[in-house]
Amino acid sequence: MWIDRTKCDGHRLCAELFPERIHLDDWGYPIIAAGSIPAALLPHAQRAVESCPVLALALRRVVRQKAVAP
Amino acid sequence: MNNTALWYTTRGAGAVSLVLLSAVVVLGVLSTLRFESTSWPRFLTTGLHRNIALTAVVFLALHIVTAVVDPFTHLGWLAAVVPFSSYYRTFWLGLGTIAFELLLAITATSLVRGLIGHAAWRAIHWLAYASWPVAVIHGFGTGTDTWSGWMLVIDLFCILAVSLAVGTRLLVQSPDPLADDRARFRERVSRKVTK
Amino acid sequence: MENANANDSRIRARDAATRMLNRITAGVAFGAIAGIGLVGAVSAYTIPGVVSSTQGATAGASTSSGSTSSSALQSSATSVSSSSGSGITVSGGS
Amino acid sequence: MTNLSLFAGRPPSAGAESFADHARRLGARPAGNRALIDTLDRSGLVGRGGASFPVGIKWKSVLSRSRGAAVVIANGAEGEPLSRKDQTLMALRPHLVIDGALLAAEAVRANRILLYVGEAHRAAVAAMARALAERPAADARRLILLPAPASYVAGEATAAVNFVNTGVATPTATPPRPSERGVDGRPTLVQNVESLAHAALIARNGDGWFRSLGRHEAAGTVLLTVSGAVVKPGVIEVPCGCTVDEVLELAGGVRGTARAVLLGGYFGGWISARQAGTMLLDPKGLPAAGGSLGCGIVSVLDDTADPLEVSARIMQHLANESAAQCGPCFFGLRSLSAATTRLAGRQPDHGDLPQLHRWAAMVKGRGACRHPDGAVSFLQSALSVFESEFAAAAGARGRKAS
Repeated sequence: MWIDRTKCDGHRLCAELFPERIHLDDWGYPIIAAGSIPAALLPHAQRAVESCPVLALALRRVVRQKAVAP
Repeated sequence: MNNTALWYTTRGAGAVSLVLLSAVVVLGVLSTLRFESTSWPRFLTTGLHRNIALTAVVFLALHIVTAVVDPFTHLGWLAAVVPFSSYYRTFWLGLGTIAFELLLAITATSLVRGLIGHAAWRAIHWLAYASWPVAVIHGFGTGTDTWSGWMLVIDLFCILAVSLAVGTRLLVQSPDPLADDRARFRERVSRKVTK
Repeated sequence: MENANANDSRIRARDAATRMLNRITAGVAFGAIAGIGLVGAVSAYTIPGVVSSTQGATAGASTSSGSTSSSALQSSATSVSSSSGSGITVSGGS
Repeated sequence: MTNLSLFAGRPPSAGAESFADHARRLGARPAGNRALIDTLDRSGLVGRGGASFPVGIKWKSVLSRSRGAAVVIANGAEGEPLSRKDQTLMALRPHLVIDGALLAAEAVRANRILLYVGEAHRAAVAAMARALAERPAADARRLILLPAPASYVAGEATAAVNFVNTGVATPTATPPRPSERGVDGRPTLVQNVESLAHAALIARNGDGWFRSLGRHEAAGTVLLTVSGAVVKPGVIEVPCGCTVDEVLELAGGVRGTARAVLLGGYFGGWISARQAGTMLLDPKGLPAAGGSLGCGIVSVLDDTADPLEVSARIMQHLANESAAQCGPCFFGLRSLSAATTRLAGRQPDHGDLPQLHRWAAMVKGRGACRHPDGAVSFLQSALSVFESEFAAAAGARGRKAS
């Protein structure tokens, strides 16, 4: 799960919809747990992404960490 | 379905759509105000806004289809698509067509919000503030039941609810807690760039 | 431990609110269908009282087009006469 | 210093080197090409803007996407308040920077070069403008001087790109990185001016020469800004791999007794004086030793200053420099700065010290750019180096404060 911090305005919907992986910091901005999201939680993750009023969230397929282009 | 039933359905669906659309506008405004309580999370507001909007589109479609197929008004499909092309009550029906087409634009762009980006979506979503009043005027102008007491009550109730919501929205400053500081900083690091 | 509990309660709140969202949506949809019926009934009942308005009269004419229901017929009977000669009435009758 | 390379030639008092002097001293500029990138790779040159990223790798990744339409931004914004080295370099050796920018453009096949120079650095802007005028028309046509707004984050790579694109010098989220999609959507190389100047010399003298300048396995020289409690503060060029003690000696020695050294500037961190002395100043090696050369700041704190007060002032500055784009950065740094200030004033709220630790961990990694991370690692270094001072301050009011 990837977030564009410059877009996020702290609407909090993602934390409401995906408490399994997202909670809020002391100022109301989401803290997203690291790591990939198991298939069972994917619908919730998707709902959180789609509900973001400012489209700050995105789901990215996990790619094996590639070294910077040689 | 006989023609009387069609006519009543048109009127009923029209009135119901007005109520639904007003609810959608109020919910939309509430969501920008970031309304919430312990038993009412924010996503409930936006979720209802979305669901009721889609419901409203269905009932509007019913309103339009029943009006068009009603042999009495003789509207034809063209009038449902091209504003002011109807022979019957040209002006008032034209407003209805416009309101519906704006609503379709708003709905369609919302469904593909992820593809068109937030800025474009938001710009188009502002049309809601045009679509709703046009729909209300259409209702007043063409509504068969406009001057019956119960319809007036519905109309006034909808107008009151929406103006209350919009008024609050105008009075409350941006709920984004970063807005002011961000604007100040951007001002500080902005220059005219000639490349 | 405390954290896990807080998380559980947030998950429960999410699920409860989601159910509420679905219930309200369904309620609104059914309410809207019922609303059409109600509006139809009420307008059918109230129209005779408001024929003085030209618009009400014109619309009332349409109800006459194929209807045999008593109240509608009654109302249309008066309204057609009041707006006879208009193009609309002609089309309604066709 | 024996190993001067960037500042070889006439002394600083002579002012900016003219194009004629520059050409006479160093000879004609060779062409930039793919072979130069390999040479830079072998030279071990890493970026001097703060992140210490290998220059050869960066150029290669831009070249791979370039298609002849890449953009080069020579980054001389230098928004770090304690740093003077970029502006000094541009003021004294502008043609070295321009050579480096031209070489980079040729090597990554770019057709536009922007010289992004902090508008507050008047001498540097003037010297660069004059240097451009001295250049042959063929060179000057490809170069544009672009004054950068005076702000800490304006020098961040995405902020520089955003400034060129929109006129607003605020960072943007990555990906895409500038090397992928930068100015006008084209691959963009944002390189610090000192790195470019080094590249201009490596192109002439080879990678072996550059490596031989350094000590203890480190390659080349580095510009440092020495400040604080030293006799002769200023910008100096030293071989990479020399010790902090050697640097302080070059700066005329410490005034009084050193308590700690701020290494790498606001984005680096405090190191206790005892530990710092023998540390090797090597951009690649320092992180392993728990330090960071950052953009080359060495600032000495003597034992008469209050380290908490100095740290609080720096935190206030960093909090004010948040672009207010990302909530965790803006509110986090504001909270951290306020709590640090309360502790420095020996008037802490209940639980300020543990709260600092908690917030620091909470903010880290949660900005679009690295501004909050830098501020947090600076604070964490303060919390560890001045642990006893912080503990005493926390106990100043209310026994249960920590």
